[in-house]
This record gives sequence, structure tokens and C-alpha cells, in this order.
Amino acid sequence: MDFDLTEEQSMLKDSLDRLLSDNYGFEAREKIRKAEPGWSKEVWGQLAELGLLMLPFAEEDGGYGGGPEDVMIAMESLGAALSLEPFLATVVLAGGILREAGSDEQRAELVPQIVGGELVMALAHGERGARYTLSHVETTAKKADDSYVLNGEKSIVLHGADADKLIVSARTSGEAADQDGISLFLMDANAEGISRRSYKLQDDRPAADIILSDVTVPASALLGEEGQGYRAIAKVYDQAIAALAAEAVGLLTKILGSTTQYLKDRKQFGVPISKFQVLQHDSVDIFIALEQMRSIAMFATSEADNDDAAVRSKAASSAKVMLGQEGRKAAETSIQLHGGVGVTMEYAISHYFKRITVDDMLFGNADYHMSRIAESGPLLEN
Amino acid sequence: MDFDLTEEQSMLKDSLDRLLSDNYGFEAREKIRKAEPGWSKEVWGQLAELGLLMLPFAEEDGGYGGGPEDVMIAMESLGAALSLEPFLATVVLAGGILREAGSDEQRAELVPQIVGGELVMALAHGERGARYTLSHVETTAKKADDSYVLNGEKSIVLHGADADKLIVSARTSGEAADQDGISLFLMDANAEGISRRSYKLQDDRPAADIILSDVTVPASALLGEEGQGYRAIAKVYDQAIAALAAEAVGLLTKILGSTTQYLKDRKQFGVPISKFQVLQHDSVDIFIALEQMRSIAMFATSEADNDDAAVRSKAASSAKVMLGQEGRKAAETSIQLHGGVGVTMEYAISHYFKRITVDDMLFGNADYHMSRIAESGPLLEN
Amino acid sequence: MDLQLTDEQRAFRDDVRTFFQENVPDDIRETMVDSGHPSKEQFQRWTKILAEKGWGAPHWPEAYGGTGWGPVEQYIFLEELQAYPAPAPLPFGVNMVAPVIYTFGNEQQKQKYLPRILDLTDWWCQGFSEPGAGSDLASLKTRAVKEGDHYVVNGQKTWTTLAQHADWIFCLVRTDPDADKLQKGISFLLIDMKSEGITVRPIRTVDGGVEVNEVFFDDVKVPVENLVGQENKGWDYAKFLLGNERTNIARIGMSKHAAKRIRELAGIEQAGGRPLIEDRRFAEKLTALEIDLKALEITQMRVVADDAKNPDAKTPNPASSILKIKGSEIQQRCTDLLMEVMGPYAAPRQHDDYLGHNEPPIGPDYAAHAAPSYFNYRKVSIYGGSNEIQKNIIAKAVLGF
Amino acid sequence: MDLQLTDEQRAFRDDVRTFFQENVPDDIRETMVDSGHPSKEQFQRWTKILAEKGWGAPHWPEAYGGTGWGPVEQYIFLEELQAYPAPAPLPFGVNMVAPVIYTFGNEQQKQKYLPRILDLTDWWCQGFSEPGAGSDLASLKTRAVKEGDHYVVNGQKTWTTLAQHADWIFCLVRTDPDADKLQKGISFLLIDMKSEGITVRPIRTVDGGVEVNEVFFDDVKVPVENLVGQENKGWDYAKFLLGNERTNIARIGMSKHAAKRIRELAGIEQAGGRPLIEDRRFAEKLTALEIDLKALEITQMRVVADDAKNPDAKTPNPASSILKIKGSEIQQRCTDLLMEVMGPYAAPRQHDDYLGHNEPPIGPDYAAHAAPSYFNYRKVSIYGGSNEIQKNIIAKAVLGF
Repeated sequence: MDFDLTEEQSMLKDSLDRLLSDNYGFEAREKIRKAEPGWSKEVWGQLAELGLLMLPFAEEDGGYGGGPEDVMIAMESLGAALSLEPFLATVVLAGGILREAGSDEQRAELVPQIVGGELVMALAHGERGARYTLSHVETTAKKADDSYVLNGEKSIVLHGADADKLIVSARTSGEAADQDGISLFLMDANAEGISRRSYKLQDDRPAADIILSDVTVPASALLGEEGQGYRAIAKVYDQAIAALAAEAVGLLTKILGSTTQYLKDRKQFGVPISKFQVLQHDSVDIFIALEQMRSIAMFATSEADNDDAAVRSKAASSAKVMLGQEGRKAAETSIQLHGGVGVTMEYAISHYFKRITVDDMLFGNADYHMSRIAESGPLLEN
Repeated sequence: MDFDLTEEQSMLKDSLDRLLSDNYGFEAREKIRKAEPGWSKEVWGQLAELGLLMLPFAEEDGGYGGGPEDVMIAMESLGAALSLEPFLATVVLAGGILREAGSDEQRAELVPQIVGGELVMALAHGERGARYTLSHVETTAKKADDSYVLNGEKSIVLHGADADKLIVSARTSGEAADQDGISLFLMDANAEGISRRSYKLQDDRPAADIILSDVTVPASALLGEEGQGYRAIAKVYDQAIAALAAEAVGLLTKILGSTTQYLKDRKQFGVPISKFQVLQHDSVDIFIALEQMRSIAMFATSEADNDDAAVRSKAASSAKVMLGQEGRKAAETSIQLHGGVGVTMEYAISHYFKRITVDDMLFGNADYHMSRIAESGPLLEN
Repeated sequence: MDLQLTDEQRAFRDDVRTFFQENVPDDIRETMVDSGHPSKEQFQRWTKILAEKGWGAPHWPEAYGGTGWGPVEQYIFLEELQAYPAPAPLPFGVNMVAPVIYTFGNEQQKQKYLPRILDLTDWWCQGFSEPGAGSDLASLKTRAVKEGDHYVVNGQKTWTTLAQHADWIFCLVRTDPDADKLQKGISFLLIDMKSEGITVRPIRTVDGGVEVNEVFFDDVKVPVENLVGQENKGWDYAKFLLGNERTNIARIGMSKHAAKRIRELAGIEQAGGRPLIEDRRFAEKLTALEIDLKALEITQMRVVADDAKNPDAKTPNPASSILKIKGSEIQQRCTDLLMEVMGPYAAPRQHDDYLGHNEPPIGPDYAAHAAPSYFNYRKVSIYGGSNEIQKNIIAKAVLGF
Repeated sequence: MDLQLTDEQRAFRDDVRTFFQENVPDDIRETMVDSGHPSKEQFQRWTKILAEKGWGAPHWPEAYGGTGWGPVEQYIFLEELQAYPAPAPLPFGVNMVAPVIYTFGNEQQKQKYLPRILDLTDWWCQGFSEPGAGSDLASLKTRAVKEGDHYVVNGQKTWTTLAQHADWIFCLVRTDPDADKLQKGISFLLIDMKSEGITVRPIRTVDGGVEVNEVFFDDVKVPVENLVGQENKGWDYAKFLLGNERTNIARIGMSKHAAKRIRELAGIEQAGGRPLIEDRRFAEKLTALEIDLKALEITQMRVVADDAKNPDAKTPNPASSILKIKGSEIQQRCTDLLMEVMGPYAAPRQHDDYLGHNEPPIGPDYAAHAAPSYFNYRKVSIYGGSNEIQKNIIAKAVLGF
């Protein structure tokens, strides 16, 4: 039982927070958000320099050899800064697949490029027909001699238009929702037959829909074994959920801070409105949501590397439920307490509100995870 | 569209409220509650004199010819007084079966006795295995020549031990949960083979479990046609739900009044605690629950006589959900606002809290009705 | 007690419904279903249609072009309108400034302004709120100094809805800064938006749209004949105006349409191989919403029936005070649930405003406005007296705290 | 970061668990599962067992018979105890008065009282609350006047838990009514319940039981040696005592046991032909509870780990302030959900108190205490500083309002 950061983790967190407060304040972020590509290659380079992009990769691959705790620390700070950078897409999602399913050669080639900030990657898995069903893959990969030919459509791929390389899930056998028969392929994002439509999510994170028309890749593009991709996807999605939970801790910390500051500053009828007991108690509810979110994010993080999928996914789902219910409710309360300024884009608070709203939609919303966990029996063991 | 009481209804309500405030104040009720049989034959006689027991019966049967609205008015007042009298059991439940399924002769014999306050009746329908499934009847009635022989157990029969006559549901054909094959029988409560175990509900209303061992009744004891009892039971239960919803309006009115009065009277740190904004807003939430409960009780009442079971039951279920969710939450809030005195039996408020808690358990709780209504499609028509 | 409409009321409802079916332009209905934000041109076109029918301002006295309908008919009209759905008449003119003009204005003002409000020839906006004032309206600082035959106005208004389209603005301005009470030195002025010295700055709201603005007044000259009623009595007129605001504040019809739409789309969207509406949890959330909405509809009807019976009652039915609170909560739940129908497909931002676009949609074509509407509707529990303020009012006025 | 126990902690937990399995009498465990209200005799019997093992007062200094355990071990012990479930040591003696005695009392008092507290030879109760005082404790009125070698005490205490069993009561009494601040004239007295002039009146609580009482003092003579510390300094000792109260206030172990019990019984009770636990709505309500509880468990562990690391910290970990609020809410949800498992069979009142009864149960035999527990547990968000007071404290101390 130990909740303290190691010395190295403390140093990393301090450096990261300093970097973000210097280069990613609200005004700076507004500039980044409004310009193409909607994130900052400069900051991305700084994050690489700081060593942030190497955290979860093994030392032998050129990484730092850290674990989910290190990702948690990074995501909390990135969340607090409303980062638009491709950390989740490149390091957690695509990087996660590389760690789980990549061959020594694949990792040796790609990890150093990621770590150095030179390579942006995206995981193209979700599809229009899937909603949140993780095994729903209609995109097909047909084997022809020593290559595969992919056809299908991938939707809401985080940083999908910015990525240099894509990891694409496709069905090599089985029916649409089977867990077996899903394979993972690595490819250049500009490979022939790929067309990408770039857009922003409601909270301004970049994403894309991707159409694959007879995209041909060599057999060596396969990540892991043919048809066995589901296990890696499921694990990496749970890790992404733990990362989003940590992000939510960062968001809620800022949401609470903004709320209490606003109530103290704002005067009405001659007194700061922080004197109104109802607004105080509402703020306390945000504080409680923050602390409970922090605890459950730790839970998801502590199980994120667990290969027992049942245990891991229950922890991840718990955190996602908390994010979608208590986290979103706290954000709504905060908007209400900010009054009119809460609903304009000119104040940071609305952007935090949108971010946590969208976080609920990604990788399964609260209802989806509530039923996933309820179906799998008791959460608490004794 | 008309929400006003008729002149007659206003007079009835005034007389009833006066009678109850004279004879059913908290102290008087405490005496009644603590003595056997746990309700007051004297007050029951006064209610009869007032004409309350004749309300929903047809004029030709010796009744007043009123409708669910009249029952609503009565139940709201009886609820506000925390009545322990057998109005629901005798007039709404057993009386309802008589109205729906009784023959002319049966009604001609029994209604005048009910109206006069001489006859207490109970509807023995629920069983241990049923939980809330209305068609779950395991008690059997076997036809033998010109009589039926009943065997089975009935549980939580309101005023079951006080009743002079019982209406018992029993299966003449079919499986445990079939709607077809349920028959209704009228019998003396002391008929041979009947044993009754008397107890109180958590809120002190009298009830009983009833065991039927080879209880033999003549064929003339049948209410309605053999095997066709379900329709009447379903309708009468919906009417009882509408009545409970009206009772809840009475309960919540008193709960709100007690809460605001307590907050104004109670001083802490030198000021009435009603000055604390959080407690004010909590009280407002009780007020909102009361007004919404009043509206939905009207909805259930307005459909309570509807023979379109789908429409009627949706309205009843809506009211029961509101009672079990908003009504109970308001009562919990009230207890919290009363602090320590709220959890002692020495103050009336705890008895209101227990009453509405038990009301949620009767005739299907909020969850049961939520799923009943959700399964049957949209509540709102356009 | 009778929750049903009378035969007459039912016939009236059918007439109204038929009129909408026959006269609401398809593009306008589609916009209402889709985003709920009609364009200026759509507002104008639709208001002309209503005005031609004589229904431009249902609640006005007949003398000025009203309908003569009672509260029940007005309620039915608005509920049907919202449920169709068609745009409700823009409130700033017909609901807000017009009753002030026909109650406190002079004959000249009535003749000049009312007809042009009725058919939206003039688009009005409201100049009450100021930065830092919020619910404490009386602390407003915008100053009007009389100089000969005009006032010179300086100051700033904010949260001015659709000011970018407006021809006129009605303003509370401070004419006597030395009055012994803040409320006493305030006047009610009508100001032409084309006046020199007026600047409108759009405020981009959380949903990406521009619905509200800041309006700056820099030595704006306003003729003295644009003063409504008496100088320094503006606070009384403002209270009168705000007291009228509770008309249909619950927006039952709008939420009924939303509930229907949620059910319809949840029947199309698939979750785990079945339509989402068959998911028990989702169905029950929708049902819970419908139950609350049904109760609120009856609460609203109780208030309307009471209004019809006691047209001159000084104190409103206590139940009326909950209409704003529950109505706004229900509207917010509707937008939340509709967003949930979309699942991940509510996440992509399709475009930056409510204008039409020709690009193909990302995900289902009905998903584009779900999240923006949810974001936008946080406002309904904030504006017009936040729900916290509403509870303060109930605590005092109804519960006697 | 490591949420898991260390190997040492795990071994400790296994030891504790084994001890409970081997030493908690079956009847006592059954009472805990059933009603959660052990009898006086059960409390005494069980405390003797704990005391013999040396675990009667885990948090006391070893010199007085404590265990020497750190915060983590104390937490593990209590959590395992509650989850088994076995009765927690009666708090009034070991948790409340004893630390006051060994911190502020004299040697004679320590020797006289502490050993008899440790094994429940003396049953203590708490005399702080008075009618009308509530959270405003300092306004207490019970008066103690020194006359020679004793005080004469007059007044009334209320909400005195289990006073009917008590041998001793520790009281706050007013010794200087003329002090310039209410807090300054208060003393801390130990009073023998057998003293002449003490009357105990039971208060019947909402669940039908007698758990709290009024205690009346009518010219009760109390020897001056029963004064703890200095006269008129009692408020300081009371604050010290109340500051200790947050120990395990979240009752994680108890709620974990409740969640397990709910799941078990919901697997037995049938709803619509299937076990209730297969009802999606019910399963999700239980899951929601478990998620909250899991989060609170980790929050509790964070606080405990912090305590272990900073044993002399003056300001508690901010997260500790939510333990009472969330802990009590979760306990209440547990009782509510357990009651819901019973459905209609929670309605019958089986008996009027918690004593054993020989009549056959009405409905399932596990249903009898479901509703009474639900009723009774409304208290946990009221006593020990209501949740509203807790939020006031957080608003001030953590959020800086």
C-alpha cells in the first residue's frame, strides 16, 4: 500500500507541469486549437525531450520501462492542460498495441521514432456499426499470397489524419462481432487506397474517419498472430480507459479550482457569491467527485497491466462509470455555478466541460460500462 | 380540463378533515395504534356516518355513485392523518372486486353493510412466491360438485385479521403465473380451514398471513366467472395504486409542513436553522416532489376507471414510480432536516417516513413499475 | 376533476394542429427537428405566416392584434407549436417589450411599434443584463443623460440574445445615479440598433454558435420620445415584464417532441446488435423522463386552469414556481439522452455553427446537433433567474422562510 | 503507487482473519449478519475475547494495553472485523473517554478506569448532547456546582446511546456560567450511573428499538476526583475527543459485508421467475454501489497511508473529510438495497425490538431486520456532525470559503 510518487515521478510531474504552464496556458492553447493541425508539433517535441513519450515502453525497445502509474501521472497533467497532443493516440493506443502484439523488429523500428517525437501513430479500430462493441469489426483483410488486402471504414480515429502510420484492425475470419478472427495491421497512413476525412471532436481533439479501399499490405505488416488481435485491443482499450480516468482527475482538479475561484471573485448583491451555502455545498460535491475519481483512477491504473481480462476490465469499467456519472455531473454543476460565463467559449471552464463530456463517449460510455461490469459479477472480492 | 372540487366534494373534504383532526391527531392515533386491533372501530363508524365508505359504490347498490376522484380526496385526507382504518382494504380493494366482478345479489347483500361500517373486508391475493407478479397464484380451488375446495397461503393481506369476510384469489386452472385460470371467491373469514396470523406492517397498518386448508365454499361464492378473475384484480390493483398515490399527496403535504415548521422553530447558534440556504433548498425539493406527486396522482386517478388496461396501468405505474422515487426521497430529506428527532418514534415525522416507505413496497415497488411501464412503450401520446 | 380537454378545447387543438401541418414550411420544421435554431430568414418567414393568420401574438389584447384566447387556448397553441415542432414567436418583441409598450407606453409608441412587432418587421432584443450584474439586475451601470430632446447613452449590455439580427433594443438605463435606492433611478428606453455609437460583439457559446452578444453604447443619442412611461420608473416596468416571463416557461411541448425524437432514433441506433431502445437501462431512463414530463404537464395544466379561473389573481398558483425549475431540468435531460442515443457519433464536430452545410455527415445524419444542443441547454437553468434563484424565491414566497 | 497490501500487511490480515474465524462465537456473528445489534451480554463476551488476545484497544499506547499497531494495521483490523462481521469494540469507552483519560487524566484515573474499559468491565456512555443543542454543543446547560469535595450536577443529556446498559457516563457540564465565552466554562466529569439522582428514559427510535436515551441529573453528587484535567478546560478535551472520531468513520468493511449479503440474498429472492440479481436494473444498482464503495475504500487507504507516513500531521489529509459523507451515504444505500431485495416481505413487522424471538418468520427469515435497519440508518448522516455540517467544514477548511 503506497500512494506516493517516486522521486523520479515527482521530478517528471514537476517538469511536465512547468512545461505545460509555460506553453499550454489557456491563451496559448487557444492559438494552437484554432490553427492547423489543431495541436502543437513544437510542444510535442518538448514532450519528447522531456522523456514523456518513452514512459511506457520497455527499456530494451528504447523506452523508459515505466508502467501505467507513469502514464497516469502524465495523463493527469495533460488533462489539466486540456492537451490536444497525440499522446493518447500514439503512446497509449498505438504504442500499446505495439507493446502487446508487436514483434521485436516492429518495436525496434517504431518505438525509438515515437520516443523521439518523430512518429505520430493512430489506432484505427472503431466502426460505424460497432457503437461500443469492441469485437465488432466489419473491415476485412483478405490474404493473397504474401500480402493482405483490406477493405472497410474506420470511424472516429483519434489523430487519424495526423498520423504517419496507422494500426488497423480487420477481420481475417469470422462474423462481425466475433472475438476470434480479428487481425491487426501496421501501415503507412498514406498507403494507396487509404482516404482520410479529418475533423475535430466537440472538444477540439483531432480525429478522422478512414476509408480503406483495396489497401494492400505485406504479410509482415501483421502485428501479432493472424486472427488473434482481440486480446491486445481489449487490453489496450482498458489501458486507454485508465488513462482517460487519470485525465479526468486533471480535468476535475481544474474544474474545482475554477469554480471556487469564480465564486470567491464574483460579487452579487454586494457579497462574493461564495458566501451562499448552497453554492458552497455544490462545490463540496465537486470536491468529493474529484477525490473519488482520483481513487477509482488509481484502481483502474493498478490493474491496467493485468492479463486477467476479467479483473482488468472491471477496474477499467468502474473508472469509466465514475467518469461518465460523477465526473460529468461535477462538470455540469461547475457550469451551473459559473453562470453565464460557463456557457461561453471565452472561458476555459466550458472547454473542460466539453472535454469530460466527450471522454464519456470514447471507449464506451457510462451505461455501456455499467452493464459490462454488472454482467460479470461482483466488483468486490473479499 | 378542470381541477376544482365540486361543492359536494369540498364539503366532504372539509367534514373529513375536521373529523380526523378532532379524532385522529397524533396523540389520539398513538393510542389507537398501541391498542388492539390497531385501528378504531369508533372512527370507522364516524367515517361511515360521514358517507365516506359509500363513495365509490353505485347508487343502485346503496352507494354514492362517486368515482376515483372521490376516493382520491378521501385517501389524501386519510393519508395526511396516517389513518390505520381499513378504508383501502374494504372500500378500495375488496369493494373494488365487488364492483368489478360481484353479481347483483352479492353487491346487494354486501355493499350496504360496508357502507354502514358494519362489514370489514379484505382481499387475499398476494402470495410468498409472487413478489409483485400479479398473476402469480399458487393457491388452488378444486371444483367438487357444487362447491370449491381451496388450499394455499396468502401473504401480507391488508387488514386480513380484522376482516369479517375475505375475497380470495385461487387458481382453477393453468400454471402459477398464467393470467387465465384465476378465480375469485367470497368467504367468511372464520370459515373452517382458514387460519390467520395477525401482525402489523412496519408503519403499523394491520395485516395478516392466511392459510387455507381444504376450505370449502359453495359455487355461489364465486365472484365473476370461473378463471376470469385476473382482469378485475389488475384493475382493482391499479385503483389501489391511484389511491396510494393520493395518500402520498397527503403524506407529503404533512411532511413538508412538519419540515418547514421544524426549521423555523429550531434554533442553532442563535438563529432559526431555516436561515440556512441549503436547508431551504432541500425543503423546496420536498415542495417540488409534493406538487409533482399531486399531478401524477391526478393522472393515475383520471385513468383508474379506464378499461383499457394498457392505458390505465401505465398511469398507475407512473404514479407508483413517482411515489417510490421522488416521494421516498422527499421523506428521507425531511428526516435528515429534522435531525435527531426525525429518527424517534416520539415525533410524527418518523411515522410519515415509515408509511411512505411501506407504500412503496405494496402493489409493486418503483423498480417493478418502472420496468412494467418501460416494457409497454411510450408513456406520452401526442 | 378532469384532465381531458373539453370538446371545444379539443376542436381548437385540432384546428391549431391542422394549421401547423398545412402551413409550417418543411425546411423550417426540419431545422427545428434538427438543430432547433432557425435562421433569421426562417423566423421572419414563419412569423409572417402566423401574423397573417392573426396568431402572431396570441396573448395580446385583441385591440392590438391579439387573439382573444384565454390561458387554456394560449397554452394549447404553444404546446402544439412546440410539439410540431415549429418556432415559437421570438419572445423579445411579442412577449417582452410589447406588453410593456401597450401597458405603459403612449399612443404614439403603440402605433409605431406594435404592428411591426407582430409580424417581425422589427426584430427586438433585450438590454437588461450587464457584466457583473447577473441576478442583481438593479446594480446596472449603463447611464442615460438627458440633453435637450434626447438621451445620451453610455455603457454595456451583455448576454443579448440574437442582437446580431436586431433592429431595436429595449434597455434599462440609469437616469438618476443619486436616487436613494438603486431601483429608483432606472428608466426604460427603446433604442434603434442602427444608432451611431452602438457596437455588437458576438460571444461564441459553448456549442460553437453565436446566440448572445455584448452590446456597447458609446454616446448613443436616443430621442426622448423613446422613453417608455415615466423617467426613473423603469424598474416597475421591468418587474412587470419579468413577471410575464413565466408564460409557458416549462416548454412541455418542446420536451414532448424531444422525448418522441429520442424514442424514434433509439429505435434506429444499434447497441450490441439490438436497437438501443430495447436496452432496458436506456428504456427506463427515457421512461423516467416521460413520467416527470407527464407530471409537469399536469402541473402546468393546473396552473393554466387556475389562471383561466382567476385571471386577476395577484399571487400566482404556488405550483407555477416549479415550472421553470423542473421544465429546465427536463429539457436538459432530453438533450443529454438524445446525445446518449448517438453514443460515440455525438463526438465529431460537424461544423462550427448552425448554418446549413453540404458536406456529408460523419456518422448518422441526425447526430450533428446532439452534443451542441446538450452543451447549449446548460443555459436554461441559468438564464431568466437561475434555478438557485428560483429556489430562493420559492423558499421565501411559498414556504415562508 | 501500489494499492496492494505488502506481504507483511497481507500476513497480518490473514492472522486477523483467522483469529475471527476461530474466535467469534457463532451466535454473535449471526446477530451481526441478522440485525447488527448485539445484546449487552454478547458485547461483553466478545470484548473479553478481544481483550484476552490483547486486541481490546488497538489504537491505545502499548503502555495502557494497546497493540502498538500503526494506522495501516488498525485499519486492516477494523475492516476485517466489520467484514467478518463481528462487533466493533464499543466506542464510548475505548475510542472516546479512554484517550481523554490517558492524555489529560491523572495517574489515579488511568489506573482506575483504563483496565476496566479495555475488557468492558465498565460500560461507558457519552453525555455531550442536550435537548436543543445539537451541533451547537457549546450551548449546553447541564450545571455542576462545586460543594466541598464533590460537584452537584443538575440537568439533562439526550441521544445517549445505550445508556440503559451503562455503568459510567462522561459528561460535559457547565462549571462557570459567567465565563466570557460559552466554551470557557465547561468541565469534563466522569459520573457513576448508579449515583442517586440519575434517571434514564429510553427514546424509542424509528426502527422500534431502544438505542438512545435521555439521562436526567437531579442533584447528583460527583466526587471532585472525577474531574478530568482542569476545571473549565473541558471544551479542549471534548474537541480532542471529537477529533479522534474520524477513525474508520467510513465503515468500509461493514458496507463490503452488506454488499456481499445483498448479492447473496438477491440470488435467492425471485422476481418474475428469475433470481432478482439477474434483473438488470437491480444488478446495476448494486454495481453502482460497489463502484462507489471501491473508490471510497481506496480513498480511505490513501488517508490511512498518509496517517502512517505523517503520524504527527496537524492538518488531516483533505480526502479524509469525505469519509464520513460518502461512508454514511453508502451505508444508507446498502440498507435501502437490502430492503429492496425483500420486496413486499420487508413490510411485515416481525417484532418490536432486536431481542431474539421464537415465532416463525413472516416471509423469508432474513427479511425481519431489513426495514428496521433502513429506518435506523438514517441516523448515520445525522449524528457525529450531520453531513450538512461536514460539508460546511469542507467548504471552509478545504475549499477556503
